[in-house]
Amino acid sequence: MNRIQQRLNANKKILSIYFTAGYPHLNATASIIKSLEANEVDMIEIGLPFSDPLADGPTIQASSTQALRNGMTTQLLFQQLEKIRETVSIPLIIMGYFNPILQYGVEAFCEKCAHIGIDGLIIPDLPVDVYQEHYQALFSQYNLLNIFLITPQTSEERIRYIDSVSNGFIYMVSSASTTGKTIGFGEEQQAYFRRISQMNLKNPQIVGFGINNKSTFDAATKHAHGAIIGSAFIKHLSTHGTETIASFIKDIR
Amino acid sequence: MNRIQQRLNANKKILSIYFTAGYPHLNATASIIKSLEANEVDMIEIGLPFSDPLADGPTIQASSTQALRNGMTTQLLFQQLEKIRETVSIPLIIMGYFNPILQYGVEAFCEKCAHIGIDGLIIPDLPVDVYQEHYQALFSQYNLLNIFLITPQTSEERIRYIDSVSNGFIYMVSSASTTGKTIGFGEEQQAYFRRISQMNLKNPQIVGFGINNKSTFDAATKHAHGAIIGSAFIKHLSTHGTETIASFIKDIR
Amino acid sequence: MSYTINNKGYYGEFGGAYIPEMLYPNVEELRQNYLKIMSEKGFQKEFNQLLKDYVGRPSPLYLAKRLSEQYQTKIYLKREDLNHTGAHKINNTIGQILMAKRLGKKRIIAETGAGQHGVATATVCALMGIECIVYMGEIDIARQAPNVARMKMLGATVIPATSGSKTLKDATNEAIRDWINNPVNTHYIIGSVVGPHPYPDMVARFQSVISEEIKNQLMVHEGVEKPNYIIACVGGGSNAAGAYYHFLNDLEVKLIAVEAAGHGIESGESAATSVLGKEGIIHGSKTLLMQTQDGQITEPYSISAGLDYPGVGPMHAHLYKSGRAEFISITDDEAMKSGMKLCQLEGIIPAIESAHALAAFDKKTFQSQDIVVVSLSGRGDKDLETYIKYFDL
Amino acid sequence: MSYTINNKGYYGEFGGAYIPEMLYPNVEELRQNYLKIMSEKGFQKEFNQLLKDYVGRPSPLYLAKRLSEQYQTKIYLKREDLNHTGAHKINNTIGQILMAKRLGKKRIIAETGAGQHGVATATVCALMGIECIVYMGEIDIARQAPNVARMKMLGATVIPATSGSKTLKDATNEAIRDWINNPVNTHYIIGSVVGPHPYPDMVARFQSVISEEIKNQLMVHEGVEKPNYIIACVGGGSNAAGAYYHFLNDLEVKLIAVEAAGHGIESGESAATSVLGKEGIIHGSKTLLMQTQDGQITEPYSISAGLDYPGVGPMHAHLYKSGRAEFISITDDEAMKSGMKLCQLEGIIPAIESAHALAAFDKKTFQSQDIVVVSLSGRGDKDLETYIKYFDL
Ligand SMILES: Cc1ncc(COP(=O)(O)O)c(C=O)c1O
Ligand SMILES: Cc1ncc(COP(=O)(O)O)c(C=O)c1O
Repeated sequence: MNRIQQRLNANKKILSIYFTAGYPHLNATASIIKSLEANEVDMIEIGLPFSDPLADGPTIQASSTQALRNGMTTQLLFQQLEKIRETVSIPLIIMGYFNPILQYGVEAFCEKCAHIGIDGLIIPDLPVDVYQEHYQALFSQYNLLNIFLITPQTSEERIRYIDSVSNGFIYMVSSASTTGKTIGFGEEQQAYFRRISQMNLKNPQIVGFGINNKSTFDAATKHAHGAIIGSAFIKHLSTHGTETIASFIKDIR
Repeated sequence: MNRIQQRLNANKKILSIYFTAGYPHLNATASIIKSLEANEVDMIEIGLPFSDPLADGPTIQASSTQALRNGMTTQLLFQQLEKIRETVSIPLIIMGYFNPILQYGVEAFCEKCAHIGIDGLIIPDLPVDVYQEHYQALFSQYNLLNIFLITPQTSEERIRYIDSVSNGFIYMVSSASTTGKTIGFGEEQQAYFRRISQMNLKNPQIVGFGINNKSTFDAATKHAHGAIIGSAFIKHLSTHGTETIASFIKDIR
Repeated sequence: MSYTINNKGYYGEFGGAYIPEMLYPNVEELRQNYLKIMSEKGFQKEFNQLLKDYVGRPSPLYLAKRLSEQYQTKIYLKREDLNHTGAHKINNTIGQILMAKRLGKKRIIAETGAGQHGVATATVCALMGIECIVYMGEIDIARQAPNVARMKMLGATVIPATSGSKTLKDATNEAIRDWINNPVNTHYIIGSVVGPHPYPDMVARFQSVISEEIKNQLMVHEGVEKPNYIIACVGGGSNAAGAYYHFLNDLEVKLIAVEAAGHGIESGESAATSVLGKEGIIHGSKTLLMQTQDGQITEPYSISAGLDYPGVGPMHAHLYKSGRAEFISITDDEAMKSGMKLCQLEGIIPAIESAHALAAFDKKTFQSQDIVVVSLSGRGDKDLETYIKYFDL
Repeated sequence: MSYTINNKGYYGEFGGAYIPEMLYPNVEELRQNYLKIMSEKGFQKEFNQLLKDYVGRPSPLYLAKRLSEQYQTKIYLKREDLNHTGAHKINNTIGQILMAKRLGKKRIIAETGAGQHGVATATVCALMGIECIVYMGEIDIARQAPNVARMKMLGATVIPATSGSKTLKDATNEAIRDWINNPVNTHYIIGSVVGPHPYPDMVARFQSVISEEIKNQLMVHEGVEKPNYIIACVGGGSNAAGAYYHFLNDLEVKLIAVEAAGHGIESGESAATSVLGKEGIIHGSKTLLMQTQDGQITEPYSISAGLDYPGVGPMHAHLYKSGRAEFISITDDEAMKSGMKLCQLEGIIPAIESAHALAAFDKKTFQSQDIVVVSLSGRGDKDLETYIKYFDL
């Protein structure tokens, strides 16, 4: 069983943290991962930076631009992660836009991920049908989960379709927005989370976008299995560097 | 008999001088006239300055603009000339564009000219046929000659028509140009003057445009009855003022 | 009463050819030939083909729905703004360049104020491979730099007019002086229905394609041939002449001419010739013009360079004097506001000249069933700087 | 082989909709409806009426005699430069605004580089009274000030894109982000045959009026329906797609696509995607794009802002890969020279984009009996500053 699935079975609200590889420093990747594991984060999304991250808001965009300026490349990220499994066992997901993966070669990319011990991928601009037709077999071959997103606008029919294609969790985007927007987790959001929760999907749902502190984390996970913090963490790194990761995480739970 | 006709009958090459009223000083009019008569000029054209003198080159344009700036008006010119016949007997012609005359009232203008003792008018933008139809009677009533222009491009037929309407002299423009251009008085010009001279017109011809010294005056008057100096005189006034008019005229004959 | 030219070259008491004798052969050659040449089959074919394939005619007659709603009447815009080079001016320059070719001329001169007519002239000269000299006031050269560059790109020589007030009036004087100095090989392409006969009539005829199209297009849109009103701005008056032409003698069609009031009729900075002008002679034509009591031509003012002319064509003087057309004056501010309104209601940035015509709707009320055609004489691209400054964009 | 889109939204291997799930409902709504809406009688009537009365279509097909002489072949210019707002872009925005209205959208967003598409979008939004937001790179805002003012006059809000290289690519990203944030009431009017399916096909269909007219007009001029060659510049590829459209499957008509080589293919400052690009994903579409080995999209360069895009539409990727179209690269210098040549031979100042297409005549020899149609995609008014600087006018 894949580490992600194992962790999801643990019956605990999942805290997943996203960071951009190469940010704030080119070689921070491994130390951030270790520090997150040490602080009992449940899952990590390692962002492979892209020049044109069109689903991301300003914070993650800026971190991507900086990471690329710092010299981050796909190859380098893989080198940095080469030995990561010697020291951490936390589920690791690579989140990246499709083009850099395509240029690396999708099969080569999957192979490398498997070799390193990556557990899953989030490729926001890889459409479900293209995945299903061309890459699903490949992903299973390398025991990589592919995580899909749903939003408040996703139709029930499509959610069921995505659920059928998914085999880890569903990334439930909290509202129609790019990353990093401050959004409420009020009644509207709860109704949405409840609605999804009541669909009895085979995959658990983890909420992403807009979670930035304990209260939003709690609100987001009331009806969902966990939540992902991205921009808020990047912001923390940009102001405090990597030293105070512990306190950032402790403030969440 | 009109003073102009008398002077033309004198069987001598006519030297006519043009100057712009109000230039170089607002009140120079009478003194310039007197000085020209004293220096044995045969005829004077007093330019009534106009804002848009489209047949004139830069020199006369500039003198007109300056004269207007100095405050010259039709009314003022008439005031300045009011008593001129008390001191001079030289033929006086007013040269002006049609619009200021029209605004003064053509009949009033003619009456005033007659009253002062002006002998003729040159109105370059008053067409011959309009003159003939509307103003010829008026001009004779006030014993004013109206002087028309011909150019090298004027057809023989039209020259004869103009000759028939004229009763003083014909202003023979030396070449197709605005005033003040330096042009040759070579074979081409002479052929033109000869051609006109051989037409045996009832009116004598006086050459204008491009005469600026003794040699051009002599060349221009070889086949014609006289010549008019305008821009060259204005230039003299602009550099030497009114003091040295005598030497300017002496240089010509 | 007739509103077209008589055989002596006059509209009522206005018109004629008050030119120095030096220009007589040129103007006379043109007078004797223009109607004959224009009526030649070959001329008409070439003219119409170029209007269609090169200029882009017919220009649409566009029912401006949102503007119509706003003013509770039916407003059609005659879209001369869509012509090649951006205004009605090209209709005339195409005609005149073909005329010049048939007269055997090898050199073209023109005057320009804002540069629209200069560009239209440089354009047809490039098209025909004929030398082109454009006179432009020194001050206008400075303030209309893009059009100067356009003319240069089109291969024309732009000569600054440094006399007088160094604007359009003086550029016209300079062009006339050039013509005097080059009487044989040169044709002078005048840019409006001004100048000595036969220019006003010739230019009006070349521009008359505007009203010819309006007739046909109204038939398609409305099933009638004539509008209730035609509104056009008047600088020299060529777009108005073109838009009125085929309706001149049909008194059912009411004509509205819009002049530039600049900072206001009383301000001393204005170009509202019909109100402020008197009869006189300008650029070879007897017409209405702004002048001192002494007959010196005064400097006009308008925010719109194309309306910044101290006279109007003799046709318009006659239309005014006879009461055939109603004359309205529009200030800078009123015009700018109307220009902006057209942008925001119809997505069309008008030339500031044309914006004056549009401002008539704020001065005059029309019936809801009235069909009102506005001559949208040009586009506002050339005026962007002015709009930007005025509205602080 | 087919050169039109297949039912999965691909041209050969190119196309598709590589979009985040957040965009899926929007894009899917459009995909399901666009063909149905476009085929409605009411839609077609409104579309065609606006193209005619508002845009000024048909745009002329003009036989450029002096240019033809120069190059010893028969050159026709398809005069998209005469369209309202000055380029072919408006054909598409008119279509899309009608589409948006039928989809019940209340808010329009668009990206723009040089500002032509932004102006065309702001224009149709003003026409329809719909809110309009245009994203434009901060750098482009600074260097294309007149078009920014134009958009503002038309009532649009221009939002600077401050991410990445702050140019077109980033403006597009920002527009997509806006759409993600406003998934229900907003329609995104893309400006070229790029983006996720169905955009490339929809835009191509709206632009296909160009080739439809070429067919009819050639019949009138030449008695044949098809030219030997069609030449068009390619930024995203919409004017080319429109000019090729009805000839795509007729192999007798040879297609030439002209890309911007900037300072030269080898210079590192270029936008010649077919030569320098590789297959990849940009703005939701699988196509050719300029990128690093690592798959990061690189900044293109061209003197022409409209060609300054690191990708091409998927149709063009397919036309290139399949050999259906010949691709030519033209440097800044070559384009500027050709632009100037058109000015001086034909009196037409072309957009610098279109000047690239014209430069093909210096790269390739045609037979004297060949009929070569060039898509003159826009006029050069927007480029005057660049021309002035380049030629030191
Ligand atoms: C767009 C436009 N409209 C109107 C005019 C005024 O000229 P006219 O009165 O001859 O139509 C001009 C002159 O430049 C112009 O450019
Ligand atoms: C005049 C003109 N031509 C061509 C283009 C390039 O776009 P496309 O390749 O979509 O026709 C542009 C884009 O702004 C343009 O303004």
